[in-house]
Amino acid sequence: MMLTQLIFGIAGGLLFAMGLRSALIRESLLARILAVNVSGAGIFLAFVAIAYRGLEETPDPVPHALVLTGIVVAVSATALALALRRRLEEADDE
Amino acid sequence: MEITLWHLLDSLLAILLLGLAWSALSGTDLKRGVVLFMAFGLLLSLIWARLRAPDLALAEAAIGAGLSGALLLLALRDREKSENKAGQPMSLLRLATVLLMLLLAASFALAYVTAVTSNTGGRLAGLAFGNLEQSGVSNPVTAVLLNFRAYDTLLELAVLLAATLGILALGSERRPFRRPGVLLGALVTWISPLLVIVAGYLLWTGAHAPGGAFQAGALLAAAIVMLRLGGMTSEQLPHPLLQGWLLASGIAAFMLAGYLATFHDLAFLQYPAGWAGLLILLIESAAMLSIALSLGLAYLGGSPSGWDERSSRGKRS
Amino acid sequence: MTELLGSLFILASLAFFAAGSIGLLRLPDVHARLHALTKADNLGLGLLVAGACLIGGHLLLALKLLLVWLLVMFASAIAANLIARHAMKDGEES
Amino acid sequence: MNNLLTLPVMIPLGFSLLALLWPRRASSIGILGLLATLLASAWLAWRVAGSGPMLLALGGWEPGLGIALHADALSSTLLLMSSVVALAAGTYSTGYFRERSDRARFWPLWLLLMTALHALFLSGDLFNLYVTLELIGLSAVALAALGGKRKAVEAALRYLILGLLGSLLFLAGVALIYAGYGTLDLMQLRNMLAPEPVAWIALTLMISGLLLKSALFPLHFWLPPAHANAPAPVSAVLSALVVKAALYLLLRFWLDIFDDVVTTFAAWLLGSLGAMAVLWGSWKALRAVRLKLLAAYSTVAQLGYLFLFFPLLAALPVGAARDTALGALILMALTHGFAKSALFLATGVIQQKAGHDRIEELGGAARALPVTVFTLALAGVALIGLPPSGTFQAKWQLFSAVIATGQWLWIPVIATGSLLAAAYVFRILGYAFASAEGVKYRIADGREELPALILAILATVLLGFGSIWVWEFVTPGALAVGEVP
Repeated sequence: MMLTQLIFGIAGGLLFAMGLRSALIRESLLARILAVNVSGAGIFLAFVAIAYRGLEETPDPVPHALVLTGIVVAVSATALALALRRRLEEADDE
Repeated sequence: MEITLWHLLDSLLAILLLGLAWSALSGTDLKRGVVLFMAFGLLLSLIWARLRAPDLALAEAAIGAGLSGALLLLALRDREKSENKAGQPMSLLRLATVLLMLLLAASFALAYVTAVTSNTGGRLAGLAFGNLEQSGVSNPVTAVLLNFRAYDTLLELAVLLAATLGILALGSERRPFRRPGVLLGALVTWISPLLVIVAGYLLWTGAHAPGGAFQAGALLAAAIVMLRLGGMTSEQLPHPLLQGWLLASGIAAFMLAGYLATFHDLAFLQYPAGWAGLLILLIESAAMLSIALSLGLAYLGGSPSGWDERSSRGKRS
Repeated sequence: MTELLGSLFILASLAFFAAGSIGLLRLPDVHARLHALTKADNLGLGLLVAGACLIGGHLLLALKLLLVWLLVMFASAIAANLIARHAMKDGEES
Repeated sequence: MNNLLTLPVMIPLGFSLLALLWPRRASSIGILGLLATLLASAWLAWRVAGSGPMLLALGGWEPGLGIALHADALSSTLLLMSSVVALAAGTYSTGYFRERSDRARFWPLWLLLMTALHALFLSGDLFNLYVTLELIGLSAVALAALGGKRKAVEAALRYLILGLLGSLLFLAGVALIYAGYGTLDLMQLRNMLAPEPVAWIALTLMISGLLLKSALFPLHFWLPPAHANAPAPVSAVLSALVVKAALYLLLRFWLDIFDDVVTTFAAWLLGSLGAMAVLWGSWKALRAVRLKLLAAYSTVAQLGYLFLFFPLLAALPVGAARDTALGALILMALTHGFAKSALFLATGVIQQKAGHDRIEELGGAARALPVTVFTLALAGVALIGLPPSGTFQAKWQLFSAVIATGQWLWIPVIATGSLLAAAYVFRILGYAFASAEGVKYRIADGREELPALILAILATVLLGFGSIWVWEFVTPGALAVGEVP
C-alpha cells in the first residue's frame, strides 16, 4: 500500500460525504446539482487512487475506464437536471 | 513506508481540493459556487495527471470542468424560487448533519484503508495488460472501454441518448446569443476549426496514447459551444433528420459491430480476429459524433428548430 | 546543463505566477487585477513552456508546447478584454 | 453460444433508435419492438425453464476482465413480467398520447427504459449494474416529465436528484468492493465475499442506495409525487417495474451474492421498516383525495410487504419451507406489478374521460366506463389479497412462514394492512358505483381499456390459479447463477 493511495482515497471519502450532505440539506436546486457532482467526483477519486500503483508502475487501466464512463454519465445527468430546472422556471410564468 | 516530497504535494493537492469543494458547496452565492466548482474540476484534472491517468485528465478538463461548467454558467441565468433562501438549517441540526457526514466519510475511509492494505495485488490490471495485444489497440484504457468492457460503453451511450432525448422533449432551445463583438468573433472563428482538428487528432491517437472518442466528442461539442457563443442559431446545425441519425450513430455502430461477430459463431461484441483495431476506430468515430451532438444540444438547452416537425409530414423538407 | 537551465526557467515562472496571484488577491479593482493576472501569468506560462521545452529536449514536443502558449495568450487576451469591457459597462468598483 | 441473452436488451435498444429516426411511425415501431422483446423474453424463460441458468461472456473475454450476462429463473420471470407490462402500457399509450409529436417523444425513451430494465435483470457485473441503474433513472425521469406540467417537472427533478444519490451510494460500494476483492464479476464475488468490514460497509452503502430507489419507508417520500404526476402509462411502469428493479437487485445481493455477509439484525431492520411502510402507505392511500395518489401510496405499502419476507427468510433453514417463502415473495412482486400497472392505466382512462381523478367525484363512473371500473375492482382484489389473486396465495404462504418461524409480531401488521387495503379499494368502488353525474359517458376505444383489463386478469386469475406454475419454475433454482456450468 502507498501513502498516495491513502491520501487521495480518504480525500475521496470526504468529498463523497460532503457532497451527499449538501445534496440533502440545500434548498437551491442548482446547489444540489453541484453537490451531486462533487459527491461523484469523490468516488471517482477513490477509484483512481485504487488504480495508482506508484510512480514507476503503469496504473490499473480498469478503474480509469470506469471513471471515464462515470464522468460521461455525470455530465448527462447534470445536463438533464439543468434542463428540468429551466423548464420549472418557465412553467412558473404560465 | 517513507514519506517523500511527493506525499507533501499529494496532501497539498488533496487539501486544496477539499477546500475548493467545501467553499463551492457551503456558500449561498450560486455564481461563486459554480465558478469554484469549475476550479474544482480543473484541480481534479491536475490530480488525475498526478495519479497517472492522462485519459481522465483530458476528459475531466473537457467534460467535467469544461462542458459541465458551460452548462452551469448558462443555468445561472435561470431564476430559481428557492434561490434566495439561506439553505442552511438550524445550527443544532446542522451540527448533526456534519457529524453524520463525518461518520459516513470515516466508515468509507475505514473500509477503503482495510481494502487497499489487505489487497495489494494488481486486481484486474494483470489480466488487462495480458490481453492488451489481442484487443486491437495499445492504449490500455481504450482497450478496456472499447473491447473488454465495451458493453458498459454501449449502455453509457444509451444513458447519454436518454438524457439528450429528455432535454429535447422538454421544450425548445434557449434564445441564441447576440452577434458578438470583433474580438470574440475572431476568437470563435479561430478556435472552432482548431477544436475540430484537435478532436480528430485525439480520436486517432486514442488507439495508442491518451485520448479517444469521449475526449474528442467533448472537444467537438466545445466547438459547438464556441459557435453558439458566436451567435450561431440552430438552423445552422445539420438538418434535424440528419441530427437524428447522428445521435443514433454511436449506438448503431456498436450494435452492428457487436452482432457482426455472432454470425461467425462468436459472442456478442467479440471482434473477429484481426478486425478489432478497425472496428474500434469505426465505433469510436460514430460515437464521437453522437457525443458531440448530444452535448452540443444539451448546451442549446432544448429542441433545435425543426426537431418536432420531423414527426409531421411536409414541413421543412 | 539544459536540465538545470530548464529548472531555472521554471523557478522563474513560479515567481511570476505568485506575483499574479498576489495581485489578484490584493489589488483594488477589476482592471488592475486583470492587468496583474494576465500580464504576469502569460509571462509565467512562457517561462514554464521554455523550461519544459529545455527539459523535454524534443523538437516536436517544443512545438506543441509553443502552440499551447500561443493559444492561451490568444484566449486570455480576449477574455481579459471581455471582462474589462463588462466591468466598465457595469461601472463596478469592487 | 448464448447470444440469445442479448436480445431482450438489444431489441428495445435497436427499436428505440428506429423510433428516433422515423418519428412519424414511432408508435408502430414501438409496438413491434415490444412484441419482439416479449417473444425474446418468453423464449429465454422457456430455455431457462428447460435447461437451467444461462451465461454469456460478452466479447469472449473471461468474466472479470469482461462482462458476463446471466439469466436464471428469477431474472427471466421478471424479464417476462416487464415485457408484458411494457407492451400493455405501450399499447395504451397510443390512445393516451393523441398528438403525433408526443408519441415521437415518448417512444424512444420508453424503449430505452425497457433496455435499461432488461439490462439490469441480466447483468452480472457490479459496475455494469451501476450504469443500468443510471440509465433506468435518467430515462424514467425524462418520461415522468413528459407533458411539462409544473408539478410533473418538479417531481421529476426531485426524483432525479434522489435517484442520483442512490446511484452514488451504490457506486461507493462498488469502489470498495473493487478495492478489496479486485473484481466486479458477481459470480466471482459470490465465492470471495466474507463477513468482514469491507464487505459490510460496501454492502451497507449499496443496500442504502437501493432502498432509496425502491422507496422503502422512510425513504419513500419522493415516490408519491413522482408517480402521481407522471403520464398514466409512465406511472404504471414506474410503480410496477422501476421500483421492482431496485428490489430485484436487493434480493439478488441479499440472498445470493452477499449471502454470507448479511446479518439477522439487518434482516429484522428491513422487516420493521417494511412493516411501517405497510401501515403508513395504506393509511395515506385511504386518506388520498386523488386516485393516482392513492395508487402511488398503495405502492409504498405493497413494497413494504415484500420487505416483511426478509426476516422470515433469514430465520427459515435452507430447504422446502424457505423455497416456498421465496416463491411467495416473487409471486407477490409479480402480482403487484400486474395489478398496480392495471390500476394506473385504468386511472388514466378515468382521468382522460372525466377530466379529473378526484375519488369523491367518481359517481357515475360504473355506468359510463363499466370495463374500466371492472378493471379497478379486479386490480383491487389483487391489492387486498382476496382469492383467487396471486397475492392471496402469497399472503397465505407469508402467514405459514410467520407461524413456522414464530415471528408473530408481523401478524397484526399484515392484518391491518389488508383491512386498510380493503377499505381504500371499497372506497373507490363505493364512489364509482354511486349514481351521481360526476363522470359523463364517453366512448373509450379498446386500446385504452383492454390493456388494463388484461393486466388485471393476469394478476387476479392467471397468477392465482397458475401460481403453482410460478412456484415450480421459480423455487428450485431461483438464485442459481452460481451453478451455471
